[in-house]
Amino acid sequence: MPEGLAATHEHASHPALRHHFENMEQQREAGTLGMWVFLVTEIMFFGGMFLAYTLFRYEYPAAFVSASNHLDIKLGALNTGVLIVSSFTMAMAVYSTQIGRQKATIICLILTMILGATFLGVKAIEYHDKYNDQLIPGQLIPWRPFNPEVAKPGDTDPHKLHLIEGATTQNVQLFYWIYFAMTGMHALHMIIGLGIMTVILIMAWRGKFSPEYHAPVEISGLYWHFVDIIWIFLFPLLYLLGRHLEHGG
Amino acid sequence: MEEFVIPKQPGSNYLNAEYGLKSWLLTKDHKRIALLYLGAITFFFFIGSLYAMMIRLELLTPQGDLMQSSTYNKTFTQHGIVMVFFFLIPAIPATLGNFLIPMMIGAKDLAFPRINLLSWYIYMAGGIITIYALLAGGVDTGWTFYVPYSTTFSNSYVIATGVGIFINGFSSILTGLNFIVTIHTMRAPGMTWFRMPLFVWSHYATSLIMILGTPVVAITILLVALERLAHIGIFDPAAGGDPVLFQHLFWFYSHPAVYIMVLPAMGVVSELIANFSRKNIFGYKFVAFSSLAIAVLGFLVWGHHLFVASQSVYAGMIFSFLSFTVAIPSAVKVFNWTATLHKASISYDTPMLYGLGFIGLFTIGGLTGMFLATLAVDVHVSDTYFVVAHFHYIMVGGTLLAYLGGLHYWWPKISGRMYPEGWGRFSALVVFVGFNLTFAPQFLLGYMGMPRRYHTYPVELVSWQVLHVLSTAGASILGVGLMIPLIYLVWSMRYGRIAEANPWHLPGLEWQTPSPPPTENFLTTPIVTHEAYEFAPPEHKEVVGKFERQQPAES
Amino acid sequence: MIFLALMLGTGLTVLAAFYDFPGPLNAVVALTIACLKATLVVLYFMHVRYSGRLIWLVIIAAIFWLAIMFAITFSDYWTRNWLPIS
Amino acid sequence: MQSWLPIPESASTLSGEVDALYYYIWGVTVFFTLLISAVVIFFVIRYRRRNPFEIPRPIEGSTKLETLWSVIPLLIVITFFAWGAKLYFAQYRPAQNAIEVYVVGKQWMWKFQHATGQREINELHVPVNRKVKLIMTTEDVIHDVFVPAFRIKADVVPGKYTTEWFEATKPGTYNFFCAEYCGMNHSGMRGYVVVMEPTEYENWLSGNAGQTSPAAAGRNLYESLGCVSCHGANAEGGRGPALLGVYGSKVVLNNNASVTADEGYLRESVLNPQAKLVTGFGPIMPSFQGQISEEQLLQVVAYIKSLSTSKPEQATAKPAPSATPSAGAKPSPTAKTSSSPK
Repeated sequence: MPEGLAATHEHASHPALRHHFENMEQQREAGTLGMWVFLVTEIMFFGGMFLAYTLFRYEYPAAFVSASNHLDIKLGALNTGVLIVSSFTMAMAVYSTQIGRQKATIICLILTMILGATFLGVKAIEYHDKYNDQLIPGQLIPWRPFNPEVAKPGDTDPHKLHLIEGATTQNVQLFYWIYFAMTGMHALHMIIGLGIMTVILIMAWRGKFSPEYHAPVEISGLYWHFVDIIWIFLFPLLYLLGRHLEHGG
Repeated sequence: MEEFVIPKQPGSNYLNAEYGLKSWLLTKDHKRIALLYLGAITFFFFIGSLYAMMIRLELLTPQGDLMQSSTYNKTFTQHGIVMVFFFLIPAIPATLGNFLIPMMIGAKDLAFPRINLLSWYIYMAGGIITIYALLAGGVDTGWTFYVPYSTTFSNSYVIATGVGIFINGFSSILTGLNFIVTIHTMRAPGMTWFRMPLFVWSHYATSLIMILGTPVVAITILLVALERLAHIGIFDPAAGGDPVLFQHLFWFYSHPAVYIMVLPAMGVVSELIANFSRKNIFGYKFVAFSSLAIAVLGFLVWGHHLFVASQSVYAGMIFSFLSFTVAIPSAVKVFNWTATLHKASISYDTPMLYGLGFIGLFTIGGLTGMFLATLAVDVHVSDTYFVVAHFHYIMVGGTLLAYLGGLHYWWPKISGRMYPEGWGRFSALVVFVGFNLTFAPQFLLGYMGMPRRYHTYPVELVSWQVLHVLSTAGASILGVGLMIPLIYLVWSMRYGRIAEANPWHLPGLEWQTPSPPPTENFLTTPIVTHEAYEFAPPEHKEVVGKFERQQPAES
Repeated sequence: MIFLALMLGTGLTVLAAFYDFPGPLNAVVALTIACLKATLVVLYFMHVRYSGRLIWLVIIAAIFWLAIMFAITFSDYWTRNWLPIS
Repeated sequence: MQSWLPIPESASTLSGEVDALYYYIWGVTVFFTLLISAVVIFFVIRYRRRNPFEIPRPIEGSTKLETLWSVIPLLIVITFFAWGAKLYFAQYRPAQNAIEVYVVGKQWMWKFQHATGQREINELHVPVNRKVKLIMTTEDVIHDVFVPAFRIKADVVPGKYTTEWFEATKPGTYNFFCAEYCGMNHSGMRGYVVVMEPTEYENWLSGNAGQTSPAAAGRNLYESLGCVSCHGANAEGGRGPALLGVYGSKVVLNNNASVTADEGYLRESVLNPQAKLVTGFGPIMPSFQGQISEEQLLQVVAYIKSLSTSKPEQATAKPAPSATPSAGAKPSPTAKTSSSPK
């Protein structure tokens, strides 16, 4: 498919065309492929953590269920919704650029960023809850080490850790370690995403994009959707699995 | 060959297009970035070699008389880290690959020149942090960072080193990404997949490993650093973690990483063998696909590093079998190179000497790998000098020789000057002899039971010491052999004979442009009409073989 | 506007996912829904449905390698206790 | 018996076969290396460039040839694989009716304890022609017990038990090494396996007797740690499950799964009792993590194992109350001088 592509000379060279590409089509294709290849490395990056998660879930099912049940499912679900909507607005931003509606693009981008920030805000609340419940693993916060209060049978205080049979706080700590590693890494990606969005927004504001040249919006869209997909997997794995054993077992 | 009228030397080339430090540090030209890498890599190679000499000197005697145990441990660790992460992995891809891939496929540059420059800066940042760790006190975990030693027990700069390697990993990812996209989208008109030189094929396979494996080791090293910081225990059995998980994650990358080192070398050797015998490679498609096969199968075999690590014996069996399968594509390459020489016209130029040396040493390196894949023998030889000898045959005998061969081969194109041929041949010989003397004794040492990473060994084992003395003697010769090219290559940059555009009279695209090439590589975008390694005869009358001309394909 | 319907659909699956747990299958159910959602995002939001073969290849490669990593690592852990103890 | 070949002494029942396999692969290696070198050298001389302008005739690949040289190596390596795998199982399948020795590695020394109570540091005395099984763990990092003369090696991993076994065929003193890098004094973490004639070994045993056997020490711990209160004074059970005869049996868990009660399971049940509860028992046992050292844990495990009747060698445990005060047993000087130079 790329053969001969370079040979077909573009009508007039676009100002955004870099010198080493033959035409806009080649440049766009290189950019898109580049982002996809980058996303592959991201998949493998998270893959290592997913592997650790799966392994320890396999070895310590009870502790993982107990720890998972302590997470706030409402906030988790809310965040899932927020991210999916943001993915949608992002898709709309790409669509608007393609048909050349600058104003719609800008609105969609701003919406996406607001939603992204909302997600991070909710995440911060969740982290703070964990901080209060002394669930931040190990000595990560030196003055507040991992030391959750374990609930006695019958106690329904949601701030205490409800261990089901076979669970130990030590293995619960392992869950939280993975939880913070994965969601933290995900949040970091969100922050980077917001940075990219800011740049794209400025470019859109200055009218850099047109139906002929919209690759940057499209490519950052790919990144944003990818971050969404990671969360789509994190949510059930961290929050949902074993929820049916809550307070029972 | 007559399709290409080699252009006259233009006034400007990539070296003299701009001047000043800034023009180098901010360059987006893949050729200049390759030279930046070349400088940095040579520097790291020098550091790594220094450590190697210290190791060899210490092992001359069974006692630890040159340095203390802790110093020795840091020495071999730093030798490994510097050589693996800062020399072997980037050596060929980031220098020769960076320089040549766009030229070989007829592109003006890599797809993402700015990312290319960024990858060099990332490499340097990782390198500087690592050097800082080495200077601040060093690291003593072995380059493998096995837990729980690295997370809990080591008192050295593990975090700083880990961060250095983590950062360096991104440079590798970005290089791989750039190559893949370039090869997919930037080929010149008429440059079909099966017209690409095998060098490009092997770099494509290498890039696959880089983008698929590196992120896994990045997250693993990051987890080690975090463990060390917070002591939580994902790898620590005392807290419910699992040290063997670390080994799985680590080798998931680090075994394929071996192919990151050796696949580009195979690519270089394919070029050398074909071009210096003026023949097309025997079974081009087989060789091209064997690169991809190695890249895929290379990911299935990491568990052969864990045969004695309390891995399940059944998993060991699977890994053993898969390890043998990866030997097949490597064997195919060796046989095909050999067959290429049949009825060829072989010249004895320095690059070819390195290429031929590679075939021999890689054969030994590959075949001794069979011992390690064989479960019962591996139980005896794993973690001994047998392993050390084996992978040095692949890394030094393979990668380093190919790197030197490639550097000599493309030196006229890179620098615009010829290297001194006599010195080149002489040093190739010295390197070959020194190398074998260094590492062949280590095979014997390993089977006799000498464990690796040993600072001292039992005094009563006289034969061990004899072998160590031989090895150290060889290392000295090897060291001299490596200094010679360093000196004459630097010398030739200024005083060497001016190189023609195509000093070897070869059909590859990179030779159809002035030496050194202009900034955009070609004066006009080339249109490719012939297969790789097609040696056209018309301007020569004395043709030995009958030559059948290929129809030029559609462009 | 296919996207809007799609988004509502995904939203609904979330709701379904966290109230409805049919016994031991809940891991399978949760993961299937997650995979479905991911597939929808990939196919439509990321335009893969309309992309060339190359992009498909890239995605398949990623999934394939992830599968390698999981499958082979677990081939170790699952068979750890298969040997008789004495 | 010293051979001129650069191989270590061959002194176990398996070492001969490992060597045979090793020579077989060497044969193939040497053959192919010579073959390829010879062909390359021949071609390089025969087809050297005689004329700067000559162009050889291009070649096509030959699928037939290429298939041939893919399939032949494949067949050869399959023989390596099959033989290697068969032998590997022999190496790693735990031995039946073996003398058991408990091994604890720590930076940077090896501690051995015989089932009969003798303790040694960096030296291991064993009888010739008897199977010896090492049950190994470590207090800190990963170590590895490697005895070149027996061609055995196994990592010693924190948090679990690994085993290896050998049957020495020749009396003598053999080096053993730690083969997994473990920190500063890694290369000092080595010692000697002293293989003795049976009578000599008996002498050695009685000369170093008087130390509590691990099972007896485990019994003491069983009492002092309060295990008796739930598992019963004679391990007959009570609030906790009975331990009589539990070792080696299939234990049904309260989630209806079942596990074989091996050393690893016993270990886990002391350190993390909630993980695999025996069916019918509640999660009432506290964890002993941090309250018991690796050596003590091995002793408790040894005690529980001694409760299983299927362990005949426990009967030979000698509780001889001799007054020999040696902690790390010294080897006999004769054994040391007869060391095997390579």
